[in-house]
Amino acid sequence: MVPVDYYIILSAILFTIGALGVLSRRNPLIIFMSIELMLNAANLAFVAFARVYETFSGQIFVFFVIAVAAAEVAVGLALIVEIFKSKKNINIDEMNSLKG
Amino acid sequence: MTTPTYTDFYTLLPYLILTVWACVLLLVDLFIPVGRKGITAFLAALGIAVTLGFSITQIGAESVGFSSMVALDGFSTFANILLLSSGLFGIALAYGYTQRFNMVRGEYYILLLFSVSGMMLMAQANDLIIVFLALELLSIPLYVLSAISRKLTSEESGVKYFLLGAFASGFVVYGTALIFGATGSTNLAAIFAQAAAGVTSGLLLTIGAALLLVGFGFKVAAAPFHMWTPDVYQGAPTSVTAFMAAGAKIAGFVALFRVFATAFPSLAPELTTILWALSAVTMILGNLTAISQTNIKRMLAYSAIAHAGYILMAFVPYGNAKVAPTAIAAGLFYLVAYAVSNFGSWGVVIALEKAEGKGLEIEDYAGLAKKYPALAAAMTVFMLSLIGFPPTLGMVGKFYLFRSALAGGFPGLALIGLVTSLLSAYYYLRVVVNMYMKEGDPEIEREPWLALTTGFTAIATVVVSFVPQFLFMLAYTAVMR
Amino acid sequence: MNSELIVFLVLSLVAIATALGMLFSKNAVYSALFLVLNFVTVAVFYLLLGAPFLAMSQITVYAGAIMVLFLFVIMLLGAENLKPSNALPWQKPLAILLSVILGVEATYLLLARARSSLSVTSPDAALNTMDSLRNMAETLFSQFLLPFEITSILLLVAMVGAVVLTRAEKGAAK
Amino acid sequence: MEFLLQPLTLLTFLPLVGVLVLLFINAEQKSAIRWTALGTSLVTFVVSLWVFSMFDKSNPDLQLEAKYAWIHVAGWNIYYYIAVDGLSILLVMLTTFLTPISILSTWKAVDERVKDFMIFFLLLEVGMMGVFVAQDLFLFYIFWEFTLVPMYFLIGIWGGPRRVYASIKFFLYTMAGSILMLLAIIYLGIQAQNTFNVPDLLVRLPDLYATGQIPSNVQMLLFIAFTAAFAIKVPMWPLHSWLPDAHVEAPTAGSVILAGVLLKMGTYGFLRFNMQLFPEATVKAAPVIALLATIGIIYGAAVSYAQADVKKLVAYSSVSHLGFVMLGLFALNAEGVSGAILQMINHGLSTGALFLLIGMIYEQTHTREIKVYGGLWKITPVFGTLMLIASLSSMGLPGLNGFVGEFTILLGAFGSKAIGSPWYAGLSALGVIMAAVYILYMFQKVFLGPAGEITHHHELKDLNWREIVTVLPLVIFMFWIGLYPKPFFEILAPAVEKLLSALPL
Amino acid sequence: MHLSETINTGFYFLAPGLVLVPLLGLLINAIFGKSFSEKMVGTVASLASGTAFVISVLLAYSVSINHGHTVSVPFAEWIHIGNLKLDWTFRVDSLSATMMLVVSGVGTLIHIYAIGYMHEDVRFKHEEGRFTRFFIYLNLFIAAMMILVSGDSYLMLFVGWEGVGLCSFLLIGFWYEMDTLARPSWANSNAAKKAFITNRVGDFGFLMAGFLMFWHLGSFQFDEVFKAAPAIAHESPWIIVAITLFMLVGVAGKSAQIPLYIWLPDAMAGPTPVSALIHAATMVTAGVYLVTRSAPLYTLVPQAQYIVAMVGATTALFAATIAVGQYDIKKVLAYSTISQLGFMVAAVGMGAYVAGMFHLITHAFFKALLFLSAGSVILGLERGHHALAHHGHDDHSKGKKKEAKKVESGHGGHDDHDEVFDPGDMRNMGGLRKTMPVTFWLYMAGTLALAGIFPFAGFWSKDEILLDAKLHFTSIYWQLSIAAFFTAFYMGRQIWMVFFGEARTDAAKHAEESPRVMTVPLMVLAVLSVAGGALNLPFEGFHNLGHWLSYTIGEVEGLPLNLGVAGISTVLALLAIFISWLIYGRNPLKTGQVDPLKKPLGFVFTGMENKWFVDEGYGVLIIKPFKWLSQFLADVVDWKFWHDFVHDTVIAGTYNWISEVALSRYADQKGIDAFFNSWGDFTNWLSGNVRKIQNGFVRSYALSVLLGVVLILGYLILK
Repeated sequence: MVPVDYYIILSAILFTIGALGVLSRRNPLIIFMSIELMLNAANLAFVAFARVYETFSGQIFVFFVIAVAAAEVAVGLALIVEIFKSKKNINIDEMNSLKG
Repeated sequence: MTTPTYTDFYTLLPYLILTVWACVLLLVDLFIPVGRKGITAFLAALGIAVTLGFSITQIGAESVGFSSMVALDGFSTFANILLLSSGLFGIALAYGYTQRFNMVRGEYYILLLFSVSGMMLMAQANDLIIVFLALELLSIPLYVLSAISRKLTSEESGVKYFLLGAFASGFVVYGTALIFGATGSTNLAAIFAQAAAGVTSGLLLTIGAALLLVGFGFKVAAAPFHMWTPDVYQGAPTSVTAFMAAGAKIAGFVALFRVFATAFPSLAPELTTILWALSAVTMILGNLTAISQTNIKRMLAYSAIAHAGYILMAFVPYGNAKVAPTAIAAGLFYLVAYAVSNFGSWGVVIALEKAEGKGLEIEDYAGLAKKYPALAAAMTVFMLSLIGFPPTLGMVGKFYLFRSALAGGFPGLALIGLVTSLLSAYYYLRVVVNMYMKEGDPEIEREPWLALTTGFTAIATVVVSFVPQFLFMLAYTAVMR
Repeated sequence: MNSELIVFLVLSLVAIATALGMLFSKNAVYSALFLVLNFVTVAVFYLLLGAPFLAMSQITVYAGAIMVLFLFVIMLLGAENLKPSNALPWQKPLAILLSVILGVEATYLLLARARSSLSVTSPDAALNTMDSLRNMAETLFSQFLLPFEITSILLLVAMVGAVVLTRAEKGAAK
Repeated sequence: MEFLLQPLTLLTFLPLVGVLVLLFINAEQKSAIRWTALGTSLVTFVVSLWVFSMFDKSNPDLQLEAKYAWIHVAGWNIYYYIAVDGLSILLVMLTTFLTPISILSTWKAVDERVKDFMIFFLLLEVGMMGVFVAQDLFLFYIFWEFTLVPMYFLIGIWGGPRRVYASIKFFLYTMAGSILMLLAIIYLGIQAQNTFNVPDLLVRLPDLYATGQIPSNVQMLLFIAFTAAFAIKVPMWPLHSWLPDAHVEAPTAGSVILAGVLLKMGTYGFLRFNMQLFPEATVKAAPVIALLATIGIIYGAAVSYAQADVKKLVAYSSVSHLGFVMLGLFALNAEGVSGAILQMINHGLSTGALFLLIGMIYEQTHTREIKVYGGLWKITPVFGTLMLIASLSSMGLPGLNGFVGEFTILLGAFGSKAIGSPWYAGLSALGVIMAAVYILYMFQKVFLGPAGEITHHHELKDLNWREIVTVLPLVIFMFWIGLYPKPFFEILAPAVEKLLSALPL
Repeated sequence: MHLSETINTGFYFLAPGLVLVPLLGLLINAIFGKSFSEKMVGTVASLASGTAFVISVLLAYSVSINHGHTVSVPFAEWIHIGNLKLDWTFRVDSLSATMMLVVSGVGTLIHIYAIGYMHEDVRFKHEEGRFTRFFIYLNLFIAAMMILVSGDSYLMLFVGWEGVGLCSFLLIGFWYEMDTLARPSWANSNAAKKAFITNRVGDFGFLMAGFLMFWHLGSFQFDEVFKAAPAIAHESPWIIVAITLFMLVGVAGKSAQIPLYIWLPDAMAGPTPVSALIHAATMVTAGVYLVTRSAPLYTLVPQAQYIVAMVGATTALFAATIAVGQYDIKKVLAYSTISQLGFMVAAVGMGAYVAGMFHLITHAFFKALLFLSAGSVILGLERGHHALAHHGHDDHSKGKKKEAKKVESGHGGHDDHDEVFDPGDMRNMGGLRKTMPVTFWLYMAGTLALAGIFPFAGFWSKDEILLDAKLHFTSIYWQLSIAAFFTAFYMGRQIWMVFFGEARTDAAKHAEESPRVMTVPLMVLAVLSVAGGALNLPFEGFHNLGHWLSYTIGEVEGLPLNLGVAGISTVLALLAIFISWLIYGRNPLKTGQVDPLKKPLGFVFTGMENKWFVDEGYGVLIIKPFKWLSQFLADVVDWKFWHDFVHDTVIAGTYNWISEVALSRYADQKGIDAFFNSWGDFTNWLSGNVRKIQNGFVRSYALSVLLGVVLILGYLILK
């Protein structure tokens, strides 16, 4: 018997860690990974709730999230690779020619 | 296993047509030689036009389909028409621009079609799953399009847009999870029913809704989720920016309207204050920061942020059943006004833009009126419309917006809106000052589609302001279900 | 305290630890590997929660495909380590502060205010059968047909996008 | 077609025909452009005479109405509703009268971008007339704001060295005022079941006030909101800071229209909207407004005297003169209000003439500094004589128009129950002395005395026929109103009486 | 209407002609003047004025045959609003008819005189239009003055009142580009402006009186006001007091009483006929007329009457002292005029309306005569000077003047730092009795009348005032008597200095007599000055004027001749003349000699000479502070505070306070950005910081998003 709240708390902690990663890391790849972590945290919550309600729809939602994450990864990595080709560097802090 | 019925297809017909068309075009494009990508543009436009035609036939139709995951109603049809028109304008602006800046690619138009289809899906979404997927479907092409010119700034804007967009969609997913947790469903109607029944944990639902709001706020560029906007708008190719500024904003707002008005009216007491604050902060921040801009793309980006605030204002009283329909109708109306002026002004920007990002400083507009009086006049009309000055559509739109804010009992918000409009006059007028009151020798590109777009939007901005009732009627009936 | 709870707590600690590991690793490769561990842990949670199909998907798609892609790109770009910079000295403290606040808020809201009385029982054997998988598939292809199709389009778009971004266009200025 | 042939509609939008024609004339054909613009404005004037001939003086109500449902959807009852009554017909006439005169004055003065100039000018005329005829608040607001646009360009493109500053300041100041008014308009509309047209509001508002649906403090707030817009436009002290800039930088024709008509939009707004829609608040606020008006009168006169620039002097004198108008309006008695309305016309005539004349000499010398002139009368007697008449009219010499207005205003204010004290009128009458001080100072330093620097070194020419024709109509009206104002008062009287009878005095 | 019928009923219908005919003359001259000869212009103007005189006569006749009934002649409606009913209505009664006769009569004579004078005026350089303009102004003046005297309401009176003020302004500033000595200067125009503004101060009082009248008595129309007044006076007398005292301010302005008399001496800058017509005979008496007209009001409030009388008496004495110390022939007359006006105001203040009016009439005769004769003297001197200069040099006028200065450089006087020959300075005269005999005799007639020597007109009228004063207010009587003494003294001084002794300059030596066109009108005036007393002799049955005016102002008891008063005044006058002979006549002034009074009187004479420094006082007390104030308001309050600080700094500054201004990067931007140039580093620092938030870093942007989330959740917690 694990209260569902525990799962939610866990997912919230993971989500927060992911957010912190986005905020604090300079490597876009790690930022990206942090985002994946956030999505994972959300997925965990989803599955937990799905368990509570005993429906599939929560699980299926997670399935779609995973698929979308894959799509995002494809585009995201392509972008990062591209910008590396141009800049020879992927430090996100150096991508600030646009500002003000 | 059930097979989709006719109703299912009919409900989603515009989206389906456009998606199929885009997929087919993807193949066709392979056989179109590089030098003649104009054909792709034409075919893409044709696809949108065809879809638009279907969409128009659907005015007044109402149905739900695909396990009530999507809905067809006046609201979605209104949004579809608006989005498809935006797509047309987007193509018209892109046609010459891509040629001029040496970025002619068939995929440009195909991605644009997909993005439009995502936006339409967003408008029709009746389930949070669809909302999420549609959000991604409209976003991913935009990420790519932002980076498509492959200049450094363009790529930078793409990466920024992408990372922040993904970050924001994380909140959407988490919010959806919480909503699911609270109600056991992702279907908007079911959520509403659950929430109304009062059996769920209200707070969980509220937090979920708030996190959804973050996601939508990001898409429509509401403060404090707006910060990507200026950078992305500036860095992205101008034709993409124009499309993005209108399309993404419309899609974000229609989804916001639908989701919140359908699923969360019961949360209004909590959410109203948040919406109020978002709207106020967005208007203030957008307008204030715009003042100091010297680059017209950035300035218009901040203007876009500010306008998100204005439109949000219409949405603040969404929980008040008496006011909500007119308020949301006002929001829709203003979206139209904004979209029209937006395309027009970006059209002018495109006309003046030079390679290597030259011609984008506001000073570069000096002397425009003397040399190209029609273009300057059109730009003046757009600027006035964005300020909310008669005789333009923007003025009528703002009138409605402020009215709904007042009717909803938010005079403070209306006042903030008005005062920030005054602030905005200052930076919009700066463009006018440069065009009319300074000496300069600007050069413009003469492109037929560009001219057509600016001309059409300018005339529409003025003329429709005199006969706005049909538009308002459309918006109003769209909302009244 | 029952065994399930103990398992949960242990796994939770692992998940949080791996997440933190990802967060604090200087080397991007380590980060990626930590994340893979995290994903695997989460997959175990899925199993605990009666979602074996998702657990499998998680491991194959996420831990497998996606993270390998990540690692590949990291290696390709040589982006394991970035030169230290002190561009935004206030960013990190502020970020940590905000995250802590967020965590506290979330915990408070979820534990103290939005507490649901529901709890999750041990894995139901019935759920982990082929029947349940079939049921799920049926649901997926009937009720969730549309999202499924949309996802396919989405993947197509992503593919096209990736190609557009990386392929040098003939005649296009670079 | 029936819609277009309605007299007031026709009148209001007639200049647009000229605009359309101008759009198709090559910008290089300056004289064709000038004649087209002048012709349009003259035709408009003739049409306004026709409209005037149909106006029934004895009728206190709105006349020549055109009322069409405009935006009538879902709780919106906005009408295209235009009409005139005794309060506005004279201002409409003033507009159509001053426009051709202003256009004539630009014949030589504006030589660059003539086409744009004329287009903006005719658009401005449409806006101004719309303001005076609109009877629906929404429509009014549109016209009201719209007038800003062409004027903004007139100042900003054809103005003096600091024109951009002045034009933006003009725009922002006036827009700032309008904002609060817009808020109040919308609020009114919501409270009165989505009605925006003034006659309907006048029917519904008393109930709303009586039942407390609009409590009296809210009424006061609404009054203040409208006041914000109008007071800036007037401009009432201390909101006048945009005026000297706008006037000094504006081209002559712009100054004429600005002083002649645009400022009147503010006072007219008080008359038409504040006083009718918010009667209790009007009565309550009368002493405060009278105080501000009095300060404005004295202050404007004192500041005028210290100016080194002729145009600026006249600009500040407007602050003083419009103070009189405000004082008269808020005397809330027949004498004061009628006098104030007449004074609006008078100020348009006399200040308009002053700006015209200053513009004419400026064309020759390109300076407006008072001290470089002197002894001009000797060289340009006709100019001097016309200037003298305009000056005397401006300082309120009996027999000329200014006196009739100022006298009735002061008389009304002196015995006003609403203001409640004769001191305001007494102090304001000091403004009459001060008017003599600054006007005579200006006249003396420019026209009398020994020849100044400019007068000495320039080959100055007296006014030519075109210029005389430009000013002469104004002069004729100055005498007419001064000697025989009866026809003008007759037009006002019924409407003013009706207006006042509705006030809770 | 047949003529015979008209003769029986009256010529009232002609009343508007009083105004219209001069206006017609004006228009004719204004429109056709260019093609007219000088004579023609003068004739037209004189005819217009003359016609007005004829109409006046006919109207007077009409009044007399109708037993003095007051008749209102409506002409047109003017201002009708609510209770306010103002019409252009003429009032014909004995009082207004008297004034009409004086104004148009004297006016016509002066018109004729001016034809000659203006032609001869040395400043007149045959400028096209100038001559015409003069007569246009004169006609305008007649018209305005007619409105003043014939109006049926206070407001119509006020119209004329301001109208004559305007004419006064125009005519004082007739030679606007020079000073009285024809040097390029602001002096004349300053004098004109001063006159107008001072009069406006008076008009302010008039307006206030009018407002009070309307709101408390309900009308501006004379009869209605008078009808309502007694009741009000009973209830709240302060209202009537206030009305009458405010009216006194107007009177002081127009009739040059303390404290507003200061403009009149300066008004001598106008051509001499103007001085005679406006600033002696007609316009300045408007105040006296006003008080007389308002007799029913003044009678109700003795306090106010007393104040009026005191003002008049004080002015009479005060101005007389100044006249003693003047050298300019016209200035002496100007102060004399102020003094005599003081007599009149004192008289009407005491309720002696007939005496006041009587003195008004006689004064019009002899003061016009004196001024015109003075003009003749000045012209004579000019001619002499001119002939001399012409004789010596064949240069054009400017050169002539320079040379003339050298010739005249020897003449006395303290104010000759600019060496221009002043033909009005009595120190430049002397012995003109021989060269200008006609003028001399005419001048003598005027002088004796003014000095109040039996049986000249002035004697009768002045004695009547003195007698009234003796009966009612002793203090005023003594003041007036002393003033009369001074009057005789300064007139004597003038006669001795101007006409007797030896010529002190070459110009005086060569002075020539004036032409006929000038002297004939003077003769008429001289006759009137001599015999004018017959109008109202203090004998039973000879109170003609009193009887005549009683139709209008009510029955006034005609006072019999009081030998005591008459004797004392005559003796005083003769004594004064004798003293003046002792000082000035016995030992005529030599060229360059200082005034013999200066030594014995010391600083007192300096005071007289300098008009008791009143102008300077006003300058320090009123003009300077006003100038300073307006400069302060304009520069500091309006521009620096409202315009620059409030608008540019506070409003526009705040506007950009938060957002960055791009000053650092676009410091050289002109125009619009110059808008913002004025604020300090602080605003730059602040605004720069806000813009810095948009720093281009993805992480920071994400931070902003998270901040939003945190805030929203925080709100939900706190809610």
